[in-house]
Amino acid sequence: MILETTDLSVARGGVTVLAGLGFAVGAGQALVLRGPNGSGKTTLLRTLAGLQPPVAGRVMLSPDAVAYAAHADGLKSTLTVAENLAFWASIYGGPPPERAIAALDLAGLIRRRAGELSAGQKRRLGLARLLVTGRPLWLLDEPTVSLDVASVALFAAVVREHLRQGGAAVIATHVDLGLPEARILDLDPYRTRVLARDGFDEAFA
Amino acid sequence: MRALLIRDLRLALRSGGGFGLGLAFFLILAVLVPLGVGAEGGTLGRIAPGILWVGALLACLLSLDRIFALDHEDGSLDLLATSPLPLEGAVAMKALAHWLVTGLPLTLLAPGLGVLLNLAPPAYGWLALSLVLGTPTLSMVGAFGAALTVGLRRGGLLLSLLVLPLYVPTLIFGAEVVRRGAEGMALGTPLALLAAISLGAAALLPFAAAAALRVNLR
Amino acid sequence: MPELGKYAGAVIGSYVLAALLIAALVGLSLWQAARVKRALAEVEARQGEK
Amino acid sequence: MSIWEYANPKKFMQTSAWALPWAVALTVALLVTGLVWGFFFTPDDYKQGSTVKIIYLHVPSAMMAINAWAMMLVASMIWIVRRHHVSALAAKAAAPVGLTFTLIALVTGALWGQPMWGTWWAWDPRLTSFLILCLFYLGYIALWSAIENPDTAADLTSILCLVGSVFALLSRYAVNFWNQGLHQGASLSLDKEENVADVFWLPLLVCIAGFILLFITMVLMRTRTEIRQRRLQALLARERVA
Repeated sequence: MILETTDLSVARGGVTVLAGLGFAVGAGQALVLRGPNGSGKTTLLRTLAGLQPPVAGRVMLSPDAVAYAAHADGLKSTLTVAENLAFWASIYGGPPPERAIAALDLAGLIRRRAGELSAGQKRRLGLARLLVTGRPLWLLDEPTVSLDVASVALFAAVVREHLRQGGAAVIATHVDLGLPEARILDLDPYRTRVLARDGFDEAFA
Repeated sequence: MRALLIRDLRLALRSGGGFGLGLAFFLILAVLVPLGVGAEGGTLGRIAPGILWVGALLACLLSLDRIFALDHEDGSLDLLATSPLPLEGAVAMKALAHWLVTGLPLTLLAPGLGVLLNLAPPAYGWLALSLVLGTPTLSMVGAFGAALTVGLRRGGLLLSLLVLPLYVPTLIFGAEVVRRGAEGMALGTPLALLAAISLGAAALLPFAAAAALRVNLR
Repeated sequence: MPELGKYAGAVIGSYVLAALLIAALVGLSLWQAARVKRALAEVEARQGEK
Repeated sequence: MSIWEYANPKKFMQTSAWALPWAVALTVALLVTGLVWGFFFTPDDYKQGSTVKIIYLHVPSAMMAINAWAMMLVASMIWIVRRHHVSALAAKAAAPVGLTFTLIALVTGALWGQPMWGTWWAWDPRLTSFLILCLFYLGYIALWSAIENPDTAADLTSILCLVGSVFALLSRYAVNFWNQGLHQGASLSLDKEENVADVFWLPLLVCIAGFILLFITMVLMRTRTEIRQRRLQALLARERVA
């Protein structure tokens, strides 16, 4: 298993939003997280990425396995497409950017500054970053926002290729990605609206 | 690590504004002080070490909030925190980048402004040396303050309030070196202490700043 | 009243200012304490009804 | 039974509710005794005249201004290591008290300095150090009030307190180095009581005890308020969730 959780609870702003999550993602598998806005998809992904501690339960994964892609792409608008990718490639020590550029159809844009790209092009650049990390587990938060139909298909192909090479992905999304092989995890049954106990609500009732 | 340094330097150069403003502020200050104090050379020469050091400090303060705020806004701070780069290293590199684009130019500019302020001739070398040794602390302490206030609206003003008291030892020793240099006195002690503070800050503050960043990203 | 001599202003001033500062701190703390206590009682009563 | 039980909010509220009236009574008794004794029943110093009476305010408040920061440092470390909420809240509660003591020390120092040194403000190392300490308190309080999430605020202020302590010490030595001042050396430390004649010494001791108790009382009271505030927030959050 690349990622495994047991009885995981995550909190946002002191409120436990998801509890009792136990799932495993192995090599070649993709897990799609579904749930309405505010159900805790982003919170769960941030917890898996290690940005915030879980309220309860355990996340088992190798910290060297994760590449996280958030709502914001983390692009520098004054750097060119090539420079943005090269930066992340050298931070992760991953493969050179050529393949990523080809896979997400960015070849015509590499000399442009990221600030001059359209929203969809920026998103594609943000996703291309995943390929230069060389990490097996992708944690993707709404990856298809502002992508057109053709780009969504392009992205699905990229994910499928990643899985075929033994990678894994956890994807929070509303749209159909065209990845029929992906398992779907509906977060609704795990939703809670319990305050995370910090001892003050019951302190001296 | 080097990639992050190069990226930050490139960003600073391309975005213009921000970091250049500090230098312009320093220059303006050196012009305004004689206009306010009077052109009498003796007075100016006596207060020049202090003015130059205070000016360098304030100029440095101007661009501090940019160290992390920009990366926080566009999401790259989250990505950096989940990257294989240790956050402590990232903090140190960002502080170094900040120093290279503010502290270092300030150091180079300061002797020129010393002329405007009628600084005593023997003090020029000491001015440059004290700034070289002292301004890295300003950047490192500033990075710590920026890490504390990174997620806050109106963090800029708070940042100044938090950071200025931490600048006191550096300011005192730095200005003291220049003052003693101007008067031809022995200045080994303040110089050594200035360097010691810089080394201590560079060794320890990245850990404090990274801890603060992790809390803020939570 | 003791004879304070020429320094009366400084001495009495010190005592008055220190008293004012302490009074301000105590007053502020008491006011905050009362306010929070009242607000908490209100919310507790409201939640107790449910 | 371990001392950490008092870090439980409920236990703390119970214990402090019992202790607070005693602390208030003792504080008032000691402060009134010490200050009345010092103000009315001590002779003038042959050199400083009646201004010697200011030391009954100046010395204890200066001591407590530093001790309050030390207490905040300890409380912050307890929060970082053991995550006891009460500890973090006690540090928060102590900051305005420490700031008040710092201001009293500064004001009385200036009033004492005016007749003695002929100027309200001298950039004397000790006065300067207190001015810097004042800035540290202000920054600490401002950081607490700027952050909404209470646990985040507790973490960040604790880190600031730790780093600030190191720099406060550095500043102290830097300032000493920068200007060897006019200030008297420590006119009292417990083993050097011969520096001050008994007539001044005894009421001063009472005043010091009074200020220590004033600090404890205020911190207890303010910590109680902070705990109630946290409980209030928790209850309101529960209402929003329900």
